[in-house]
Amino acid sequence: MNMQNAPDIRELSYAEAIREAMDIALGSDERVVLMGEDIGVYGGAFQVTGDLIDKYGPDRVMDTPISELGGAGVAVGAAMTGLRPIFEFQFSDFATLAMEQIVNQAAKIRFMLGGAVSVPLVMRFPAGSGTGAAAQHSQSIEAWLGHVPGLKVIQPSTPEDAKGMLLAALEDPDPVMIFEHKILYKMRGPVPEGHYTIPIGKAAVRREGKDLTIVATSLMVHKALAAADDLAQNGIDAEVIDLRTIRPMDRDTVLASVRKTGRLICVYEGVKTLGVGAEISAMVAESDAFDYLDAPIFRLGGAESPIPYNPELEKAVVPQVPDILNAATELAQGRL
Amino acid sequence: MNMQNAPDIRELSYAEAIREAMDIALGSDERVVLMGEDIGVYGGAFQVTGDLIDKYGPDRVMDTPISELGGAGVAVGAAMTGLRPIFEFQFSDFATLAMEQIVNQAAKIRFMLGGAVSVPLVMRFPAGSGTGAAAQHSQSIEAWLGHVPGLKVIQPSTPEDAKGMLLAALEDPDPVMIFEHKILYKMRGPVPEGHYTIPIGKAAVRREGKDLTIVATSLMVHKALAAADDLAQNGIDAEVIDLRTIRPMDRDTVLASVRKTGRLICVYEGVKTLGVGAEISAMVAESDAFDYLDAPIFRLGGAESPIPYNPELEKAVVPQVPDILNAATELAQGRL
Amino acid sequence: MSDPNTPYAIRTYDAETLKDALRKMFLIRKFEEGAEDSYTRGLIHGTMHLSIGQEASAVGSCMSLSDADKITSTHRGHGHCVAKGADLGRMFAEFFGKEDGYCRGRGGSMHIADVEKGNLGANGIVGGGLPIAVGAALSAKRLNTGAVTVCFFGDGANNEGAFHEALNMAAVWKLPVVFVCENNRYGMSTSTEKSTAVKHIADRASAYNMPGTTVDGNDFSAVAEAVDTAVAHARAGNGPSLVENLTYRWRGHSKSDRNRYRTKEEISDWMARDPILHMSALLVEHKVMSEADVAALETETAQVIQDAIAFANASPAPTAAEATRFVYTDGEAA
Amino acid sequence: MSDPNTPYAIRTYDAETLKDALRKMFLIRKFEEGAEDSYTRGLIHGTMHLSIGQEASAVGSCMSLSDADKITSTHRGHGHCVAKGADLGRMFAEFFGKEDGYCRGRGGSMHIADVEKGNLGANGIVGGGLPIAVGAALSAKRLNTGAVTVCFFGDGANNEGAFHEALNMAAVWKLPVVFVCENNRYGMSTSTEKSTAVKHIADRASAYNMPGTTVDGNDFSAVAEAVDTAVAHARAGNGPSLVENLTYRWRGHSKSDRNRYRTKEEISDWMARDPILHMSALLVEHKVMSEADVAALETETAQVIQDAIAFANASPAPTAAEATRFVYTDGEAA
Ligand SMILES: Cc1ncc(C[n+]2csc(CCOP(=O)(O)OP(=O)(O)O)c2C)c(N)n1
Ligand SMILES: Cc1ncc(C[n+]2csc(CCOP(=O)(O)OP(=O)(O)O)c2C)c(N)n1
Ligand SMILES: [Mg+2]
Ligand SMILES: [Mg+2]
Repeated sequence: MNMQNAPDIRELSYAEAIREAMDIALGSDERVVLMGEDIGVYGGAFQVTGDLIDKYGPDRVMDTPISELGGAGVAVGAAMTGLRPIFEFQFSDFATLAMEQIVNQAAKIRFMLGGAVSVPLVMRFPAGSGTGAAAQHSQSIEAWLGHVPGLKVIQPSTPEDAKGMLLAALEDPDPVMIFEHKILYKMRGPVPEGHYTIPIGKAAVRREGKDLTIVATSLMVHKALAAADDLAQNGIDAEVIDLRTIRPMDRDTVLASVRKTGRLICVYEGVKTLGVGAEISAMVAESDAFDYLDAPIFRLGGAESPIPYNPELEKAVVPQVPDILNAATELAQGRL
Repeated sequence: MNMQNAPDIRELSYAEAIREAMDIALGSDERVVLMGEDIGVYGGAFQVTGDLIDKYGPDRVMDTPISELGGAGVAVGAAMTGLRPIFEFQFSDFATLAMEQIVNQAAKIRFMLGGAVSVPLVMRFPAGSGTGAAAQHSQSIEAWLGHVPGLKVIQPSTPEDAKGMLLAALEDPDPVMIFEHKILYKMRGPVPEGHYTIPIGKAAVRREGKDLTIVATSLMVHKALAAADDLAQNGIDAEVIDLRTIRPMDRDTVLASVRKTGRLICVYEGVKTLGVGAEISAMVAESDAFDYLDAPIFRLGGAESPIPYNPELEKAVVPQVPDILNAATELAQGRL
Repeated sequence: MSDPNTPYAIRTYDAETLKDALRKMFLIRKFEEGAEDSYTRGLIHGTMHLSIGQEASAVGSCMSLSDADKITSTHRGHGHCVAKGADLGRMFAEFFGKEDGYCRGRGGSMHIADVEKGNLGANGIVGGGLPIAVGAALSAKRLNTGAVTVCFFGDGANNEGAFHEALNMAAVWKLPVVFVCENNRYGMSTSTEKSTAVKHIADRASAYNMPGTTVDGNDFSAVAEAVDTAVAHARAGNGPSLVENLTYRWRGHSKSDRNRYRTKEEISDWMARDPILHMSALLVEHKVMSEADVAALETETAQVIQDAIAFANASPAPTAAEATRFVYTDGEAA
Repeated sequence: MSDPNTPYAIRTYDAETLKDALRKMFLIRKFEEGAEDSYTRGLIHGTMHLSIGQEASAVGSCMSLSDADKITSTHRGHGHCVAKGADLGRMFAEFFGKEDGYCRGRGGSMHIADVEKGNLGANGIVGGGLPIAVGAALSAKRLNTGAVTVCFFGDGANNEGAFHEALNMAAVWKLPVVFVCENNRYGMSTSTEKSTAVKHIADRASAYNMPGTTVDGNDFSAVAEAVDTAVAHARAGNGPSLVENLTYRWRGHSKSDRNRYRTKEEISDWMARDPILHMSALLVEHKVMSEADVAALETETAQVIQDAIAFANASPAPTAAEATRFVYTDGEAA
């Protein structure tokens, strides 16, 4: 893991970092409640809430029935009337049941009411493939919510960001959707103690480089960094940007990098067509950075397919380090 | 309306053209059933089914309870077991309630079952703004479904296409989602008699031109054509492409045009960020047509906002003819 | 007044309260007639759902609510809004898409809310308000505000999954919420017989282990008695209830309705059971008001509507430059 | 055999049918033990939901179904699949992600289907199969096939909106479908007491005006009687029913379960009520089989499982080049 922070900071897993953020929030603000399926004694399907119920009890760490639409709606109503719910979908796939409340209600209520009320709601979406759980438990739907004005959509890729951005989300007066890649939950990294926030809407340059820009999201950030190390050995100096926020997207950081490198690859796990990389690409292609482009903008996204069960097939449908390496090499050498 | 067909063909409204397609389907295939809310004696919220119930009865033209998720799921199950349902959402906004069945089931069942079964299902989504129905009745969500492998997603813009593409959808063994702009329902145009199909996946060049390419969808095709007429008077010769299908997108037609004109504007009503235009732009930016681009790729999409009620505001948040005209003029003159 | 044959409303409320209730019923009727008239004259953009004929349900259901209590409303929500104490001028202004409207012209008829009075808003999504109401009740319970939420919804909405999920959660968590179903026999064109497997929506209360009552929704006193009881039950910490008000909408579902799904006779039968006439008669019979008082009230409320329309007409329209304001709170001036 | 004290199963089925039922129960148990073993040995990728302890529910519910009849199944669906006549080798092959699997390795345990035998598939979405089952019943009714659909779902699923919408539509349209709730007391870690406002899921049948029955789901005969009755009701054109089988899963929800939500005693109490022992005892008592026959059957089925595993191991894996095959039908070789 490529962290800016001093090495003496203790390490936590991504899941532990999120739990710590929720612990701080529950401890310091009585309005905060956690809601979700099996987040109580079970500790959550991915053990993110863990034992928080033992500390805060079932009124603060609420197990909901298996009722995603209703549960999300309860969270919306609660957020409108004084609570600060953090709602966990057990898998982001199940949020398909709750799109009505997320998109028609949470995202629009403030606007539709002319600013008369806000909906300070945080929702957490364990997302992505790699666990062998097949097509209905492995999707990446962040592009959908990124398309919805009124929402903010983030995808932290490190434990430090996971904690700091969740705490930022809780301070945000509007609904914030957090996509957490399941494969990241066990990844460890340094995490500052206590309360701190990392701003929503700011990308992070994880590696500076001059030959090409790789903009990646979530788990793909780590694959891009691994590829960049290999590329360096071949004399190609890649800049790796962790987008971190899908909505609102950090135009400035991405464009500055492209102006410098002249080449861009977008790496994301969601389906390529109409995925996050489409927006990154289009944002660059319509900007003044277009004039700096020395090559087409390459997108490396998920295959045009649901996620298969068989592990080899499952790997084949999302970008892997060698795919990034190949694409970057071709692009840097002007062969794309 | 800009039609390729002979002028002596009788004219129908877009809604009538769809109804005629459904009439032909109901009349020629006993497996076809229509399902939806108030599509029976009410004739549908937009009078698209009209009086079909009088001809085919309530077993073929089925009023469903107000149960979008369940209704969609019933359609999926029926399609898996021998029927050919055409399911109408009363407004596309209400499909947010049914995303689970559309995305997790209809789109994936064939894949998840290794090809053991298909889901020949047609769904119709009255979409878009302009009716003063405000934020929960005016959205454009075609980009969401365009992001979902397993679905085909179309947006016919003329009565002729509406009929021919619906009949093509019915012959398709896989689920086809049809987005129909509500403002188009009353638009009239020539429609061939009898059964014919217009292929899914093929864009139409509605106007040839050499100076710039405008790729537009649905209602925006007509706005783009109006703008193109004005542009012509200013000596700018725009090519207008009606994308017609969002998934799978007609790469060849778009790229050929861009290679010719070197300039591209994407015009679509959905929210700009992560909307259909993002994919059009990215598809071009990653292709060999990139080398032919003389200017950044301009996107004219919906504002980053829900649709407001007030009619002036409502107009302000989606592209209008003058917006297209201005953008095209700037682009053609190299001022973008 | 303690004669048990005396209707609940007469036994329970003082004269001022009863007059105010009738006044609100007049205001709802006249607001909607004014809205209809404005619509016909082309002043209104969009659609409109009128609740004329259902006034007793709206007003009767809000009798024991204070401004601290909440309601969630529906697409057919003008009545609820007035019943909860809204200003008619701001309602018309919203209808006209003006800056003085409750939503500053952004929401329109289907989204009118009055947060200060506890109306969390109409909703364009059938059933959309049901879980939101449960969320408001959860806030009340957790934050110990003592507030109760009344959740209005239609017979059509009772077949949405949201209904099931919301009622179940409210029951499991024993939340202070009252589900008020306004059963006007149709969801758009679809009758309850064709859409709903039970005769009465309140028959479904047993599936959530909560009290369920069906009352004549055109009888103000019956509605008030049922909902007051349910509100008291909720307020005492005993959890949710389901009350079904049997009523009828005189007008079409919206302006595009051809009324092919019902008969003229059915409509006129129900018009003969006008909830306002019924309420007026009750108050006259029990000498709360004279016939002349009622007539005066009618005249007074007609004037309120005229003034409200004038206010709305005079209100400025939002400017296109502000079309995307209010999407996010950040950087927004309060 | 006409003694009314004789259990339903003994009165109703011939010896071969009863033996086959017990055989299927053994196969389910042993399939899952084999699956568990493979999982422990790292042969399985992904997750796994075992139904050990629930075998009577799966087999008893399919007794009066032919291959033309349909079922929809759940994430905990191995039992349903075997009960409906699946080949164990192809099931293991799917579990192992192989080309001979029912889904050619694309679906895995959570999506196993056997369309030829009428199993429309397990489902990864809790409640996802409920409306699909209603759709299959609609096809049967419209196309006059005479088929009935049995829809399996769990107690947890009963709180999904899909449950409500599906049951209501099935009832309104009088469709030939039987909703079989396998109430094993928990949805993952959440007990029905904590999640569900009624004691028994079948108590909700009245909200859909359909028959509802709760039976001992570990008693094969009781399950068969209840579901056979409901299937006959559906087949006769009388519409849907809801049957609730009270049962228990011995294993954790999935492999990651720490079992913190239930006691060891509860688990062992239920293990003492083993549906296979119960069924074996019934058949021995009524002289359908001897104890030796039962033992032989157990040995025989253990061998079937070994062969099935060997078949699955030998089956080729799909190749990455075909990763995106089967997304669309077009251009797909049959
Ligand atoms: C989720 C959803 N589905 C459908 C509609 C379209 N629609 C608006 S009102 C209505 C009928 C609602 O019936 P009911 O709940 O009985 O209320 P009523 O109109 O009778 O007051 C329908 C179908 C909608 N707005 N939202
Ligand atoms: C829509 C949805 N929500 C949540 C889950 C996660 N999940 C899988 S199984 C399960 C419990 C289901 O309980 P029940 O219906 O009782 O079935 P059981 O596991 O007890 O057989 C949950 C919460 C899911 N797969 N789908
Ligand atoms: Mg109604
Ligand atoms: Mg269970």
